[in-house]
Amino acid sequence: MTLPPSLEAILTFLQNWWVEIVCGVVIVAVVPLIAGYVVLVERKLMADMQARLGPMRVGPHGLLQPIADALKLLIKEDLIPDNADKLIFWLAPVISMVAAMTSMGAIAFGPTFQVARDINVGILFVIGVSSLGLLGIILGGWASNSHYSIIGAIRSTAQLVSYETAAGLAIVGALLLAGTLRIRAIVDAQQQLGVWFIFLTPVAFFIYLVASIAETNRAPFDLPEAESELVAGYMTEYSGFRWSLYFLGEYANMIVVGSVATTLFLGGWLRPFPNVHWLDWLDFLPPLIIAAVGVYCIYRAGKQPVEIQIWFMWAVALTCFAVAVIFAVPLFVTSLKFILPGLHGAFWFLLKVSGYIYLFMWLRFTLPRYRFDQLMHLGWYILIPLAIVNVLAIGVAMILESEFGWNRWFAALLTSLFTLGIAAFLVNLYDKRTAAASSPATAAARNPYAG
Amino acid sequence: MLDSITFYFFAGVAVLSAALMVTRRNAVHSAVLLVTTLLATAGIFLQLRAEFIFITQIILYVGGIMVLFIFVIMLVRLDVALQHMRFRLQRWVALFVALALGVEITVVFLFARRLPGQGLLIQEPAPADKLPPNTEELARSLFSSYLLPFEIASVLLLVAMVGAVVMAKKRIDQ
Amino acid sequence: MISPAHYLFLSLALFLIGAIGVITRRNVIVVLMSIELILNAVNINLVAFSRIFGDVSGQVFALFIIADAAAEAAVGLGIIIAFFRNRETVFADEMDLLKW
Amino acid sequence: MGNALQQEDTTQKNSTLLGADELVINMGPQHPSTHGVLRVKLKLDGERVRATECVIGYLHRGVEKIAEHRTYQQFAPYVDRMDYVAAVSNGLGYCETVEKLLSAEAPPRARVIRTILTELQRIASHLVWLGTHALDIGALTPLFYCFREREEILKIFEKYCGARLTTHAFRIGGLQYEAYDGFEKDVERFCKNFERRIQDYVDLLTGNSIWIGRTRNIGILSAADCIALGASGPVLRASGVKWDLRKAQPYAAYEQYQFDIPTGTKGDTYDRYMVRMEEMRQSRLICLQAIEKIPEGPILGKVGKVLKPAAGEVYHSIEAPKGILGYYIVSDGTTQPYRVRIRPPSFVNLQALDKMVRGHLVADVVAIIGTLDIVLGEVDR
Repeated sequence: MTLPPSLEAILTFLQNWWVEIVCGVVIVAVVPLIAGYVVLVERKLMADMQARLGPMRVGPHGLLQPIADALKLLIKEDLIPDNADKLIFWLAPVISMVAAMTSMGAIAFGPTFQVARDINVGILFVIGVSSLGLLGIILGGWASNSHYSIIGAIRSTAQLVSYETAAGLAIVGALLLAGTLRIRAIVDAQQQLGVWFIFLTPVAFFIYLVASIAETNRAPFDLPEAESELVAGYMTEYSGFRWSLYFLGEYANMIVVGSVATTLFLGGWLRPFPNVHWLDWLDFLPPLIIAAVGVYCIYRAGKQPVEIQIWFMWAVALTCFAVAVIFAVPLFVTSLKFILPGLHGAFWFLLKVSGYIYLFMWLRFTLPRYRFDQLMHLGWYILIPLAIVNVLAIGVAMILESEFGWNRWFAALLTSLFTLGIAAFLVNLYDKRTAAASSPATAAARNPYAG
Repeated sequence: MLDSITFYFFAGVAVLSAALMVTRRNAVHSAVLLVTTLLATAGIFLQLRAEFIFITQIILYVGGIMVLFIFVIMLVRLDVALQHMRFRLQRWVALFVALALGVEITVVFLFARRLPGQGLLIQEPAPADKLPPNTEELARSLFSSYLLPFEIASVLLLVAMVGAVVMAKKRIDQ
Repeated sequence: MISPAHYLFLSLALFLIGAIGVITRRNVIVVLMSIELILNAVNINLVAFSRIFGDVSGQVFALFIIADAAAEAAVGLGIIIAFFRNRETVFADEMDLLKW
Repeated sequence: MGNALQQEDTTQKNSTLLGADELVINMGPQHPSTHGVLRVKLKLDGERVRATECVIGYLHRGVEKIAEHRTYQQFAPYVDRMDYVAAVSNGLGYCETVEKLLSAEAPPRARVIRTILTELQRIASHLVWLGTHALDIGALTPLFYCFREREEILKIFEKYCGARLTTHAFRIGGLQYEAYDGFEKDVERFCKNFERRIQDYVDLLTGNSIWIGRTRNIGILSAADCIALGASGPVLRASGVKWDLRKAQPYAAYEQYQFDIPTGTKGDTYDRYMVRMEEMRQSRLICLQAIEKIPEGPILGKVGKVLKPAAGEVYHSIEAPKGILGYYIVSDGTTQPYRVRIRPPSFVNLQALDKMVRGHLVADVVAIIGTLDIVLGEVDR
C-alpha cells in the first residue's frame, strides 16, 4: 500500500513530534484543572490557618468546588465596558494565560517529561516567555478604560520590570554554578556536584523567592490587584471567563516560578542525597508517603459525619494505595527499573514545587501588604544590589575553588557571609532612609515610580 | 518542508502585522502589532537555529522595550490625543521613497543572482543537526573576539540609562 | 528550500514598512517603534547570513543591535516624556522649537 | 507667536507628574475599603493624594428627626442603629441622658452591669476595627481571629438580651433584664481567654516590619490639630492628649474601677493601633474587676411608665469606643422630645481625613480611613 506523499509527510511529522504534541495537549488540558485545585488547596489552607472550614458544600470537603466554580465562570454573562477597547480587552487575558502555559512547555518535570526538546536556552525560555504575561496585564488595564485598572496596570508594570531584574540576577548565580542554560543539564550538574544549589548560594535562592512572589503578584506584593485599594487592579472590569483566564494565568505562573526555583536551587527531580548509596532507602519514600496519606484517609474516614463522605474517604485511600503500589513496583521488579527515574523524579519534583507554593500561600495569609514606594525601595535598594553582589561573590567563590584549590563549601560559605554582610548594610541604610523621609512633606517630593 | 512552513508562517505574520502597525491610528494597537511582528521575527530566528538571539529578542525586545513603550503610551495618555494624519503629501512621499528603495534593492538582488560566482544567494545553509551549541558558541565569540565591543555596548547602555533618568526625572524645584 | 534570498526579501519588506512609518507618522512614539522595526529587519539579515556562513559573528552583532535598540528606546522615551511634560504633545510637527 | 502665552499655561500645569491633568478617583460609595457607603473623591498626582473631598449622606435616615415623633422609650432602639458595631454604648449614652433629664438614677447593680456590657462592647467594636483595618492593609488572617473573639462577646449579649447586634440592652432608669445565671462566669471565661488571644494579634502585627512600615508616620495628627478638629477617642489619645470621659467625667460605675488611659506620642496610625490594643486590655481589666463584685439590689430605678420630663434641656456625653458620643435633648414637657441632637464621634473624627491624607499615597488613604474607625451608620445617621 502506498500512501499519498502529503499523508506520508504528515506521518513522518507525527513520528518525529508526537511526544511534544501529546505533552502540549496534556498541558493545555490539565493545567487549568491543576490551577483550579491549587485554588482549592489554597482556600482550604487559608481556612485552616484562620480557624474556619473553607469550602465544604460542593462534593465531600468541597472537592468539586473548582469544577463548580469553572462552570459558573463559563456561563456568566460576558461583560465588556462601553468605552473599552474591545479587541485588546479580548486579547489581554488570552496573552496572559498563553504566556504562562507556553513557558510551562520547557519545564522538565522529570528526566523524561518535557515538551520542548531540551533547547539550548531552556531556563531563559521559561523566564522570558512567562514574562510576556506582563503584556496581558498592561494591555488589560489599559483597555478597560477605568482609573482603577490603569493604576493597577501601571503599578504592575513597574513592579514586574523591577523584580524581574532581581530574579534574573538571582538566577545568574545558579547558572554560573551549573555552567549551562539547559534545564536537564542544570539538574545533572547538581547531581554531579552532589549538592543542591540552594546550599551553595542561599542568598540567590532567597532573592529569587522574594522576587518570584512579586512576579506572580502574590501577597505581600499583590499591589496591582490590591483589593482594599484598587478594587481588583487591572482585573476590575473583567468578569466571567475572561477573568478566569487571568486567574488561571496567575496560578499557572506560580507553578512556573515554583518549577524554576526547584530546577535551579532545589535539585529538580533528584531525591535528597542522590549520590549517597547508603541512603538508597530514600527511594522507598515516595510510595511510603503516598501510602501514609492513604492510611490517614482511613483514619479520618471513621470521623466523617455523613456516609457518603466515609465512602469517599475510603475511595481516596484506595486510590492512594494503588498509586503507592505503582510507585513501588519498579523498585522490586528489575525489568521495570527503567521507569524509576521518571516516575520518582516527577514525584520529587512535584513535591518540591508544592512546598514552594505552600510557602507562597503561608506568606500570603500571614503578612500585610507593602505600599508601592516601599515595594520599589525594597526591589531597587536592597534586592538588586544584593543580587549583583551575590553574582560577583559566586564568581569569586568559583575562582577560589578552581584556581586556588579552596574547599568548595568553605568558599561558598565565605562569600555567602560576605553577601549577607552587604545585605545587613543595605537594610540598615534603607531603615535610615525611611526614617529620614518620614514626614509627608518630604515624601511628597519623592516619586513613587523612582527607579 | 517543516522549515518552509515555519518560515512562510512567521514571515507572513511579521510583514502583515508590521504593515498594520504603521497604519493603525491608535498607538497602543500599533504597539501590540509591533509585539506580534517582533515575536514572529523571533520565530524566524528560531527557525535559523539562533536560539540565543531568539530568547534575547523575546526577553529584551518584547518583555523589556515594548513594555517600556506601552508604559510610556499609557503615561502620556495618547488615547486622549488621537488625531488624523495631517500631511497627505507625506504619505505619497513615503510611498515613493519606499517604492524606489524597494525596486532598487530588488533589482540588485536579481542581478546579483545572475552574476557568475555569486551563488551565495541560493546557497543552502548547513544542516541544523551539525551546528555547534548556539549559546556556547556565541558566548565564546562574544567574550573573546568581541570583548571590546561588548564592553563598549555596556558603557553605551549605562550612558543611555543615565541619560534617560536625567531626561525623565521630575524637577523637584518646580 | 529556503534560500538566503527569502530572508533578504523579508528583511527588505520589514525595512521598507519601517521606513514608511518613520516618514508618515506624526506620533513620535510610533516613529520610534518604526525605527525598532527597521533595526529588527537588519537583525534578520545578520542572523540569516550568520547561519549561512556558519559564523556566529552575525549573531553577536545582532545582540549588539538589540542592546543598541534598548538604549535608543530608553533615551527616546525619556525625551518624549520630558517633551510631553513641557508641551503636552507627542506629535512630531508640533516639536518646532529648537530651544526651550 | 502664541508660544509665550502657551508657555505660561504649561508651566502652571507642570506641578503634576508628567504635567498631565490631575487624576480624580472616586473611592466609593461602592469600594471594598471605605467601610460602608462613604465616598471619597481623591485628587491624585500619580498615586499621591493632593486633596480629598468626602461625600457622605448615603445612609442618612434622619434619626434626629425621627426622635421628635417618638416617645422617649420608643426612640431608644433607634440609637442602636447609629453605630451598629457598638450598639450597647449608644444605648448607654441615650439612657443616661434621659435619666439626667428626668433627674433619675439607675440603681448600683444596673450601673455595674451596664459598665460590664459597655466594656465588652468596646472590645467587640475594637475587634471589628482591628480586623478590618488589618484587612485593608492586606493582612487577611487577623479578621477571622477578631471575629472569633467578637463572636464570644456577641454570645454573651445574646444570652443576656436575645439580640446580638442591635441589642437595646438597657432601659431608661436601669436595665430591662436581670443578668442571667452564669453571666459572671461567661464574662470571666471570655476575659481569661482574651488575654491569650490578644497576644496572637500582637504576634501577627505589632512587630511585623511591613505593618510598621505601613502605619508608622502615616496620617500624623498633632494634638493641636485633634483639638481644633474636635477629634476624640483613641484618635485624640494617640496624639498624646490624656482625655477620657470615663476618668474625666465618670458615668455608669467607672469611678469604682482602676484602669489606665493609654496615650500615644506621635499621633500616627501605629500609635492609634497601639492605643486601641491597650484599650482592649484595659477594658478586659475593667470587666474582671466588675464581675468580682456585682452589687445586689433592684435593676430598675423609679421612673414612671410614661416619661414626661419637665421642660428644659440637657447634654450628656460618654466615651463610646470611637470617641465622645454626646446627646443633647430639649424637652418641652410632653412625652416626646422637642429636639434631639447627637454628636457622633465618627462624624467628627472623619473631618480629620483630609488633613491626614494629603501628601500620602492611595494605599495610605485606605490605612487612614481604617485607623479613623468610622461607622457610616453613625456618620450619616
